[in-house]
Formats: sequence, C-alpha cells, structure tokens
Amino acid sequence: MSALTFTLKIQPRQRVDLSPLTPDNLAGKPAAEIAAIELYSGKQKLRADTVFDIAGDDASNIVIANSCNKLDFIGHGMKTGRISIHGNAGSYLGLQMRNGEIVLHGDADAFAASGLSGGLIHIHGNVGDFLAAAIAGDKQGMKGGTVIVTGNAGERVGDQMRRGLLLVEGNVGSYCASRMLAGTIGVFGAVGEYAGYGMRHGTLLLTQTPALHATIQDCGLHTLPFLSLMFKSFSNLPTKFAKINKNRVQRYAGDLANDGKGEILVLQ
Amino acid sequence: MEKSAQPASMDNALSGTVTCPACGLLCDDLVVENTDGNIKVRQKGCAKSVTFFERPQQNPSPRIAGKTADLQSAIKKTAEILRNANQPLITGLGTEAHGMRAIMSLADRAGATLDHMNSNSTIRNTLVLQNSGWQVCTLTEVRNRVDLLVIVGTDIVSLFPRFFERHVWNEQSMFGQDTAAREVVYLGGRDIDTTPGISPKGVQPGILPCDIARLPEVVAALHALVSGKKLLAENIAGIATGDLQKLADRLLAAKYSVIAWSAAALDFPHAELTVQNITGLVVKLNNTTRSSGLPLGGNEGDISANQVSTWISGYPVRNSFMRTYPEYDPYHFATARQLDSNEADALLWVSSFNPERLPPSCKVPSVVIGHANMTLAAEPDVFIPVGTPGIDHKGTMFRSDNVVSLPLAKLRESTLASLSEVITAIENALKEQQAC
Amino acid sequence: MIINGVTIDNTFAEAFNMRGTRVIITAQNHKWAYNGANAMTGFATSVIGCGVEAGIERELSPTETPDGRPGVTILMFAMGSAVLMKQLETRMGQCILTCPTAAAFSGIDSGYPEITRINLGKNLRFFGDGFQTSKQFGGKRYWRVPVMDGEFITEETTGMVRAVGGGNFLVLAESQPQALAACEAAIEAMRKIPNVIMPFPGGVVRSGSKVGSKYKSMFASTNDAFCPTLKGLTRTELSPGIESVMEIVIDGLTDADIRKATRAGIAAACELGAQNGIKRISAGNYGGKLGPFHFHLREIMNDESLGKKIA
Amino acid sequence: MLIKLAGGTVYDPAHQVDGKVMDIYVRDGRIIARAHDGERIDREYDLRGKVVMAGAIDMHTHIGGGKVNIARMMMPEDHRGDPVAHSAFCRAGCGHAVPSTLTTGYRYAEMGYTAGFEPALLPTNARQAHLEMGDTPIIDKGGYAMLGSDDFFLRMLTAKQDQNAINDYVAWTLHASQAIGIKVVNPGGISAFKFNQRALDLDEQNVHYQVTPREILKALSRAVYELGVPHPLHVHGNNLGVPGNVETSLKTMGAVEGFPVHLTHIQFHSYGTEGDRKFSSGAAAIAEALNKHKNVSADVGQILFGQTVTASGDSMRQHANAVFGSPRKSVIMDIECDAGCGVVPFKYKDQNFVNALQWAIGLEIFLLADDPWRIFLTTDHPNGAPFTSYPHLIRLLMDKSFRNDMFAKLNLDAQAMSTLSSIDREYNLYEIAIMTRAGAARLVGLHDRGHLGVGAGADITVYTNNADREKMFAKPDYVFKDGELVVKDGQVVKVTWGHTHTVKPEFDRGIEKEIKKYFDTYHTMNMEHFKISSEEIAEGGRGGVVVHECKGRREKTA
Repeated sequence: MSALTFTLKIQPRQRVDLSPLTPDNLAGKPAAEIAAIELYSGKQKLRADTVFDIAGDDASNIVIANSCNKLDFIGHGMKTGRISIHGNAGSYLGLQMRNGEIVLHGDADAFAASGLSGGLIHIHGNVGDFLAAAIAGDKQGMKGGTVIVTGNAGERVGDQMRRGLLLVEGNVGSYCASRMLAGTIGVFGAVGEYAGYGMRHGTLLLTQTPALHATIQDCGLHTLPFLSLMFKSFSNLPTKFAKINKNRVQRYAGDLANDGKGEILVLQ
Repeated sequence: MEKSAQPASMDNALSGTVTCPACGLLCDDLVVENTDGNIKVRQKGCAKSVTFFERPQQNPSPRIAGKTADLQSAIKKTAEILRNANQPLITGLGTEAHGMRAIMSLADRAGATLDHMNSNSTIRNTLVLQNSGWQVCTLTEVRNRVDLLVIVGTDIVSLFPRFFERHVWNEQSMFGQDTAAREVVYLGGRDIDTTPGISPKGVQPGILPCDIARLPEVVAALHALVSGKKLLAENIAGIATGDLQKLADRLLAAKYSVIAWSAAALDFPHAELTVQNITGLVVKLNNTTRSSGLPLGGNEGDISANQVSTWISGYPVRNSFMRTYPEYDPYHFATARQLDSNEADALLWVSSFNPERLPPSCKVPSVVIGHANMTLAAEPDVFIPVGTPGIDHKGTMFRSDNVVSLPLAKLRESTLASLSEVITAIENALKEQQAC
Repeated sequence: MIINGVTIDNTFAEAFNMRGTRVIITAQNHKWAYNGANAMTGFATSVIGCGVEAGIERELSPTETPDGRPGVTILMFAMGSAVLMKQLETRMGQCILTCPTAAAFSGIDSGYPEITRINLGKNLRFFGDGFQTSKQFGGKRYWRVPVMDGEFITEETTGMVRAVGGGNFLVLAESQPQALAACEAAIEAMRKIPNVIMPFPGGVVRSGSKVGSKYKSMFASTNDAFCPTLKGLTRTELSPGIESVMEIVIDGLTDADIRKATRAGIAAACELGAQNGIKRISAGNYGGKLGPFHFHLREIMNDESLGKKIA
Repeated sequence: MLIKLAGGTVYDPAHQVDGKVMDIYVRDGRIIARAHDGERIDREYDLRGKVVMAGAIDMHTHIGGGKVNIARMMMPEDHRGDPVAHSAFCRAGCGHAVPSTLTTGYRYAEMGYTAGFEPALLPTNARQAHLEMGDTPIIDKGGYAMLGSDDFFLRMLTAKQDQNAINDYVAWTLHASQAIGIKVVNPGGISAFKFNQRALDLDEQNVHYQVTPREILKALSRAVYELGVPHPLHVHGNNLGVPGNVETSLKTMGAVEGFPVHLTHIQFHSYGTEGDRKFSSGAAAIAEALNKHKNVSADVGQILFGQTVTASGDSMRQHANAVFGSPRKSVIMDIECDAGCGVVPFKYKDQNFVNALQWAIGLEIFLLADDPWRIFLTTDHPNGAPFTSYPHLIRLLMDKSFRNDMFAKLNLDAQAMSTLSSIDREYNLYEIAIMTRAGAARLVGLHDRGHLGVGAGADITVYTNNADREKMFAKPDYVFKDGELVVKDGQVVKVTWGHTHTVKPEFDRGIEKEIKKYFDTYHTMNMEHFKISSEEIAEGGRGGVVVHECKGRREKTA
C-alpha cells in the first residue's frame, strides 16, 4: 500500500473544491471511480484525473502534491486518516474536520480550521485571515482539536472559537480571539490591535504585551497553577510551545463590553 | 381604489408625491416639474435629490468595444460573454426590486456570482444580523418616539440630507412629545457637521469626538458602562470615561432612545464587530427600558438588492449560482477579491441610479449596464445605457429601514429600456445560445 | 494453622459490595496536601454514622501528580453511588476548596471494567459566582475557581468503581498493649498496599459490633462474644488468657486488593508472635449470608501469590 | 383544452363526496359537469385506484413579508444544509426552515398544495409581502392584514369612535394592502411593548391608549363581520407561549361576544401551569370550548422536532422568547407605529420536556376537536415546523400506532403529563380533505377553490393510496393548477403563477381624507404610496388579483 497521491497538473484559474477527496470518502473506491470524481471549479465540474495525476492506493494516507492556493476545502468534514499537502492550500482547510490529521507544508488561505471539532491540523507555513473562525451565520468557530501554525496568521484568529487548542508560533493580525467563547489560543510572536475584542471566555496566551483596548482590564501578576497542567498537555506536541514551563503571568480579563470573562495571559 | 397608486407619466406637470431614490430615506413628498424631459425639483429638494433628478436627459446608444451598436447586438454580445465565462461576476447592482428580480434570474442561468457596489458597507450590518441579530426600528418610530438620539461615527446628513428635518425635528408626534426637546448626541468622528443636530430651540447636541478608527474601543466602553461595569481607564480614545458614563446613564434613563449608525461611515476593518457592540448595547438597554438601533443605508438600491436576493436565493448578495444552487460567501465573493484573484473571468456592472458609480478597473471581458449619463474611464466590451428608475420608468425600492418599500414613478417619456427589460433580454439570448 | 505461635482461626471475613473512588489532592507541599486530605477523610470511619469510609491511600511525589506538585491520594467508599457522590461533593467543598493551595484531581481513569464518572469539582465551580472558568487538557475538563489565595483548580469528575468494603481481621492478644502493638505493626505493613484503606482511627477499631440489640432503636450493638470482660456472662468466642481484641477493617477497590492487605496485615501481626502475647487471628462474619465476599484467613495466608513468603 | 380525470376515488367534502369513484372534467382551467356531446377530450388521465382531492390550501403560513425575509437573511447556516439546484423547470433556491420564495412554491405544489395564505401582512410592509408572494410560483396566495397595534386604530378606540368608522378603516386597510382578511396579533400588545410594557393580558390596559385587548378584539371581530368579509377575524392571542395562557384563550373565545373568530396556532395558547414544572396541557379545555363555541375556529400550529425559526409580528413575546433561541440570535423590530416583528431561530427537541409536551398538546387538540370544519392543519410555518413536514403530521393524525410509537420516544416527564396515548381517534381521508381543502377554502372565503364542483378552479391533487400516509401525501402522482399539470410524480413539470386572493368590501370613502391628514402629519410615507395597486401585484406576467365577494353584507349598526 502506498499513499494515495494527487499531484496537481493544471494551474486552475478558479478555486477547486476538493471536499470529495477525504480518506473517508475515498476508502474502498477503485482507482477508476476516484479518477472520475467531479470537482467544482467555477461553473465547471472537472474530473479529478484532469486536475491531478493520481497514484497510490492507500486512501487513509492521502498526499496532495504540487498543491496551490486555489485548492479549497481540503479535508472537509474528514473523520479519519491523514492528508499531507505539499505546496499551498486554498481556503477552508479542514473545514468542520472531526478527526484525523492534516499536515500542510506550505501556506493556507482564509478560514483554515473553521468548525474543526477534533484531530490535528499542522501548518508548516503561514495562514490567512479567520483562522479557526466561524463562517457566516455560524455561532462557533473551532470547536475542538488542535491546530499548530509554525508561521504567521492573519486577522481574526479564533473568532468565536469554542474549544480546542490553537498555537501560532509566529505573529498574528488584529482582532485576535475576537468574540472567543472558550478554548486556548497561544501566540508566540506579536499580536495586532484589538486582541480579545468581544471575548467572552477562553484564554489567549501571549509572550509579549499587546496594545489592549479599554474593556480588557488588568488583573495583575499571578502564578497560576493551571498553567502547569496546560504546559504538561503541550509536552508531546510538535511545537515550541512544548518547551514553556513558566506559569507566572500578567493577567488581563474581559471583554467587559460583552460581560466577558476571557483572559489574556502574558508570560513573564 | 382600483386605480394605480403610482402616478402615471407626468410630462410637463407638477407632482407632490414623487419618491426620491437618491438616498435610502426615500422621501416621497417631492414636488418636481418635467419640462420636455428635463426634471426640476420644485419643493422638498435636497442636494442629493437635485443632483439625481436634474441631470440632463441623455439618450446614448449601446456600444460594443466602443462602437455604437444596436441594443439587440449588445444584448447578444453580453450573453456570449456570460456564456464563455467560467465564473462571471455581476456586480454594482445599482437597481431597484424589479431590476434585481431580473438579475437574479439571469444570475441563476449564467452561473454568476453577485455583489453590490455598497457591499463593503452593508456587509458590516449583514454579518451582525446573521450572527446575533439585533433590535431596531423604522423611520416612523424614530419620528414619533425618539427622546435621545445617539449617532455613532457620522453626521448622517451627508449621506441622508433630510434625516433631521423629517425624522427628528418634525413638528408633531403621535404621542404628544415636544420634539424640540429631543436630545441628540454625536459619538465619534472628527470635524463632522453637527449643526443639523441643534434643536429648533437652539439646544446644542452633545458631541463626543474621537477618530473613527477608535470607535471599536469607544463603543465597547459604552456597552460596558451601560452593562454596569466599571472601567479603569479614565480616558478612552480622547473621551473622558466620565462623559461616556453620563451618556450611558442618559441611555438607561431615556424612554425610547435610538442609536443610529451608517455602516458606510464605519469604514475600518472588521467594523461589524463594532456594529455588534452597538446592537449589543441596544439589547442590553431593552432589559429595562426601550431602545432601538437604526442602521442607515439603502443608497444605490443596496437594501433592495439584498432583499430580493434573499427571498429568491436565501442569501443576500455575495452569493453565487456557479454551482447551480445558491452559495453564500461574504469573504470570497467580494468584488475586489474576485477581480484581484483573477477568479472572475467576466464582469457585468450595473448602476442605473448613479452615473458616477463606475465599475472597478479589470482585465476581464466586461459589460456595463448603466445610467445614460455615465462617462466611463475605460471602455468596456459592452455598454448598454438604461433608464433611471424613478425618472424614466417605474420601480419599487426598499427604504433604509428594510421594511418600507415605495413605488418609484415614471416622470418622463424615455426611449431607454429599463434594466429589467435589458436583463431579461440577455437571459433569453443566453437561453438560446445555451440551447445551441 | 499456626504462624509464629499465633493461631489462625479457620474462619473468614465477610465483605460487601461498595462503591469506591479515588481523589488526588495536591498542594504547595506535602504538609498542605495532608492538611486537606486529613480533613476530607476525617469522620469517615464507618458508613453507619459517617455516610462514607475514607482514608489516605498513599503519598505522591511531584512527578506522580497531574500538576507536578506534592500530593496524596484518598480513597472513599460508600454503600451506594448516590451517597458517595453526595459525600464526595460535600467533603470537597468543605475540606479541599477551603484548604490553602490545595487542588483535586481524578484518581481513577482506567484499569477497571466499569468506571462511572462522578462529579468532583463540577458543582463546586458555582462557588465562583460566574467568575469560574473551565479548561480542557488531554480530554479532561478542569475548573478554575477564583479564591482568596489565587485559584482553586479541580478536575470536573473522577472515576467511581464497584469496590469491596468490610474486609477485616481480629487480633486476639493477652493484653491491651500487646493487641495494639500488633495492630500498629499490621497497619504499617498494610499502608504499603495500594488500593486499600483502613478507615478507623489509626486503622484500628476496638468496638466490633454484632447485628441487633436488646434496645429497639439500635440495629447493632457491641459484639459481646469478643468482649473480654464478658467472658463469664455470654457465649464467648474468646479462649482463656485473651484480655484484649482489636479489629482492622479494610476497604479496597477489588477483593484481590483486600486479600493482599489482609495477608500483609496478618503476617505483620504474627511477626510479633506468641512471644509478644499475640494468641489468635480471627475474623468477623455473618455466617456467610450477608456479604458476597468471603476472605478465608487460612486460604489467604497459604496463598503465596498474594505477598511475600511468610516465615 | 379539455381534460378528463377518469375513474379516481374522489374526496370532495364540500359536496359530501366521500370516496366515490367518478370522472372529473376540466375545460380551460375550470371544472365542468361533463364534455359536450362529441367534444374531443384532449387528454385523459386514468386515475383508477387513485385518490383525488382538490388542491390543498394552507390557511396560515408565513411565506412572505419582512419577518420571513429577515429569517431567511439571518440563517445562512440553515440554508447551507438544503441547497436546491435549478432544474429543467425550476430555478435554484434553498429549502428547510425558511425556504426561498421560488422553492416555497415548488415544494408546496409538489405536496399537492395549491394555495397558501400569509397571515401577518403588515399593511406598511404589504408591498414587500406581495413582492415575495409574487415570486412564489404555482400556488395561489393571499394575506391577512395586521391591525390592532396600529396607532390610527388605537386612537379610534381611545376616542370611542363608532363602529362604522372602525369598519371603514378596516375596509380601507383591506383595499390598501390587497388582503383577504384581518389579523390581530397580541391585540394592543405590540404597541404596549413600545411603551415598555412587557406583558398584556386580555383585560389589561395599554398604558398609552387606555385600551384593552378585549376591546380591540370586540371592535375588530365585529368590523370584519359587519363588512361581510368571509374570513373571520384571525386572532393570535395575548400571552403566546406563556404557561397558563389557556385561561386567556378561553376568555378570548368569549370576548368576541358571538362574532366569528379564528384563533390561530392555538397550540401555542393552550398551556396550563400544573405539575412540578408548572407547565401542562390545556388541550382538553381548549378542545371542549372549541366544540362548544360554534363561532370559533382554530388552526393548531403543531410543533415538530428539529431546527426551525419562529417569525412573528408579536415583538413583545418574541422579545421575551429570544433568550430561548437556538442558535442564539434574534431580530426584534418596532415598525412604523403600526406593528412589530420578532424572529427567533428555534430548535425543538423531543427530549426537552416543554417541547415534547408542546408536541403532544398540538396533537391532543387535533384529536379532541370534534368538527374538522373548524380545526385546521398547520404548523404555523415556519414557527412550529416547516410546511414540508405536513405529510408527517398527516400520518400522526391518521395512524394511531405510528403516533404512539413517536410518543413513546419523548421526554418521559412529558409523556407522564399527556393523555395523548389514550386517544384512539384516527382521522380519515374525508376529514383530512375537510381540514386541508373544503374547510380551509370556506374559512378563507374562496368560493371556487377547495372543492371539485362545477365551476371550481381546477386545482386538483391525485395521490396513490398508501397505508403509509406520510409517503402518500408527500408525493402526489399529479397536481393540476387551474387545469394545468404542474406536478407529476412529486416533481414540478411546469411552473405557473397563481392568483392573489383579496376582498374589497364596500365602505365610506370619506375616511380617506382623515387618513391622508394623519399620514401627512405623522408618517414618513405618503398615503398614496401605502396602497398597493393591482398592477404591482401582476407585474411581469404574474398572476393577477382575484376579488372575492363579501357576501351578505350586514347592515351597519348605529
């Protein structure tokens, strides 16, 4: 058995919807059937084998090679298996993913990990705006699972995030953790303005003090024992967050505008 | 009763019930005069309505690649462009309800994506509606109930000139209120014209200025204070926290406050979060007293386009029919993103009210269906002039408040086709081409 | 059977189904972990009057605890799940929530055929008056409740299992000091056995009871057959020369745990031997009619799989 | 065009036809007695063994107008789950809780429905409602104009104006808004909410107007009756959803003093306060009162489990209910000193005590109400459930064992509070035909719909008889609209535009002067623009306005 590999062979002008190409969907399908799967791109439906060279047979281990930022909805709703992507990914990477693993060796576009409820998304690169945020109409962004981004992330990281762990090793844009409901976001780098805007619950863990708006208020310097538990839970994750072992933090809480009890913890 | 409620053609006549679509207020008390096809606003005019109605009547021909063409050829060419595109974008959408009905049908057949020229503004409200909802009222409620009007980040009048005249300083109100005693507070913005907020008795409005880009913080602070929180900061974006506290106290004491904003004026990134804080504080006020939000919009038919789009597809614009069923993606279907990414491969721009709203520059095949007086910087592949709703033909338009819709009248004879006629013809041409 | 001159009676201890749970208490140091744990397991000798039987099981080093601080484990047993849950919640609230620096964690997550999650800090969170907040790590939910010394951390639930209570043996000796010395030796050995507690004061109970009483309001009363001062008045179980009897009661998570503890305890008592006045080891039962678990003393002492070889 | 529907088993309660095998002839969209001698039959359908009924009529369904479109706009997450692609005959849209207009028309037709009536047409928003209904294909439609919290009317009551003036204003409103009936929602309560009142009981005064709901109900029910409007006053009572409101509903039946009245979505108004949770079924009392008061009819507003959205003019109650919304979002509006609206998404759960009991209460009312001519099958679409669940609801009514199986899955505490499983009644096809056809047409005042007699519009639905009534009613073999075959095998095969049904009772036009003055003084729109023209409704080749006779117009009383 070798990894089921889709090597992109065209340069699509319109975004291509890859949601049918998940381990769950492809399990047990003969090659001819996979080749004939239709993928939306603009008004057209393209056969999978006109978009990709397809090789390999292990649908539980999918590789997307030569990938580009027009390939959307990779791993949409996936429940099992693994997808590795070499090159960039489009938007909605791992949308509503329930379990399994996505590893991206490249950058992702907007709304990565939106609605994620389990599993791991590991992005070796940068991501666009609305990482782990809710899509229009939804009340919850990421709902569980783990996301690790080695690079930078855009604006509105974790908007309405409900649960789970989101770790960004680089910098993030403005409105990080906006309307956050719960869960944990960690950012190693710098954070843009209006962090925690509308935050209701949850933890935003930082290493640098950002500019904070007036309804996020200082609660002082503390040694918080729960951080030991948290860092212990990071210890086997492939991220530099695993090496943190401090639990002394400046604690800011809010957003008071929304009766919020979220916290921004800045490691000392 | 059976006769039409819409005034018929009014050549060389005065009318006292003309609806003005030049802004979302849709004032329908204008007196206009038609002299050989040129309209003069005789009474109840404002800068916007005068500009709108008094443009000289023009009757340009359709053009294909800059050359005069007959309407049929222009329609056929447009259909070809749509047919050959894999992701056509129909945007601008400066039209009223009937024009939008036709566009929805064409978009379905053409697999098009839809956006409106004002969507960058309207989306700030739509996203709030879709996330938390809100508590708002309509213009007649404002006119008869408001006792404290808080205006966030705008003077209102530059976009909606007659707002104070018709809705705040009206002489009589249903419930015997002394309208001149109404309080007005401007929150945020710098150097805005607050004189319309001076009461007939000469009482100055409250003014709490700040940079527009700092409104997210100021509005959040007001929301927190209305919720009974104590803030550590003494000064928020240049406004003393004590002054904000006083405003919060007045809101809590008011019997029917109205908090107005114009999404167009909240022109900073992620402004929907600020709008959500405004509506959130209105909801909070309604725990004990009455208060309503007042989102002001409706210019260039944006509310009309969204209403029609929603009842036909389920979604406001930034929706798409490319997959044969409607999809909605307010992020990716934005005109700028569609063009910048080169994903849209044909552009159809519609602006039937306003010749000054021009299409974005683009490198893809483009069609402009526009106001007769439009002067285009770059010549599109096809230009089709259409009549102006409310002047050249009838129409139906939704007001700022999203509830009231008014008939637009035909005020003069015109040889120009209406947008819906042109769009329907394009759809029929496309249907024929698809059948081949 | 005679070990080191001590007669092991041919009898058995009769034990009952109980529900048991374990809680890990950590604190800034062992002193405060014990302060919390002692309070929580206080007044918990017998279900008859205390609702639960509880005790400290063992001490944990920082590497053994979830939060990397010194700790101890508590075992708690009751006749039914409802009373166990109620008692756990009450004792957590009064003894751990209140104890400076203390935190509480689940002590049973796996290893038993049937584990029921019961509330540990789930309802204590409401003490936070809305300021409480929860975090999930590794699939477990923890509550953070703001308190005056900082934050009280507690896991939301712990595991409850079917357990066994009422394992016991009796030490019959020539004098009261000798009986007590044997029991102390037994307890010291038994405390090294995991998954059991000896809930009575110091692990030892002197007031063995029988079912029934001459008084209508009492459903149990002193076990006169083992009371040395009543030898002449009642149908005594005591041989001449026995002046004092003490009992060690054992609750454990499984019957195997109780067997191991029983063997370790009896062996330690017997090590003192007849030369120190230890005459007999016996056990309490109800004729085998009431409890499903029968711990036959001689069988346990012969079973070398249960512990080290006895000299 | 002459078509013959041959040999079907016909249920036509308007003519007491109960399962009779007969032929039906249709010429040019109307039912005729028989073909002329020698006349050529253009098309004959062999309906032997099939069940034939008139097209069904939904007499209370929120299919158009501001609140419905707000509901659509605020629920993209719901639409995503039910995208509707275009087909050879139909345009694209979306379904589920609040379907797009086109899809609404298609799906109603595909279930054999040929008419639906929007029950909350705000006169100030009537143009939008008609625009939306104008984009709802195939089915006929109409609306009930909402009065009762509008300032003009409340002023009239405060001023104790005589009934004649009120009648004129009501008639003027029917004309202006192109409606077929009058609806009152939380009488006076929507207005009271704007004055910060949070509840209004039947005999409690609106603080501003000093007027009670009872007075409003009396004036409006009498006006509707005296104008000869066939559809009785359509009442959404006070205290919707409030435990204990069964008392309000019982009092409301008496408050109209014998004038005809229709109590809508009565299920939401049939709650007692017994039991540990202070929430219980008032169904038995409601059904008993309904059986007794012959001037009263009701539709049920059945709830069914799943995601939906509640959209109502009752801003007062919707504001109070907003905290129960799921997903948690809501729109509450004060509208033009005339009305209000509230939109709150809601997910009914069978394991929720209150929801489960609501389900049972609705069915209890259906089964305990004796006269199928006075009780109507609705879910108050989309408030109780989307209209697409009607086949399921019909099965619940017709199949006791199915009903009991469903009941047995409910929240146990709710089961303990309901007598539903002890009710043996099963509706038969004739009774279903009454509720959904003949009775509905009679109630709304449609003289030529809802029956299969000579002269009727040929709106006809043909089903394959099936013991599984849900399957049967979900997918008719044929649906004819005005004699045209629009649905075959449950799929739209032709898209037509239905009519808009209205009434235009006579009245004293003199009142318009007063109304104009009022508009000019207080309103933000011209009175002339408030009125909807018939041309607007028929715009773009859509179905035109049909005016139904206001029969036997009663003499005005002094």
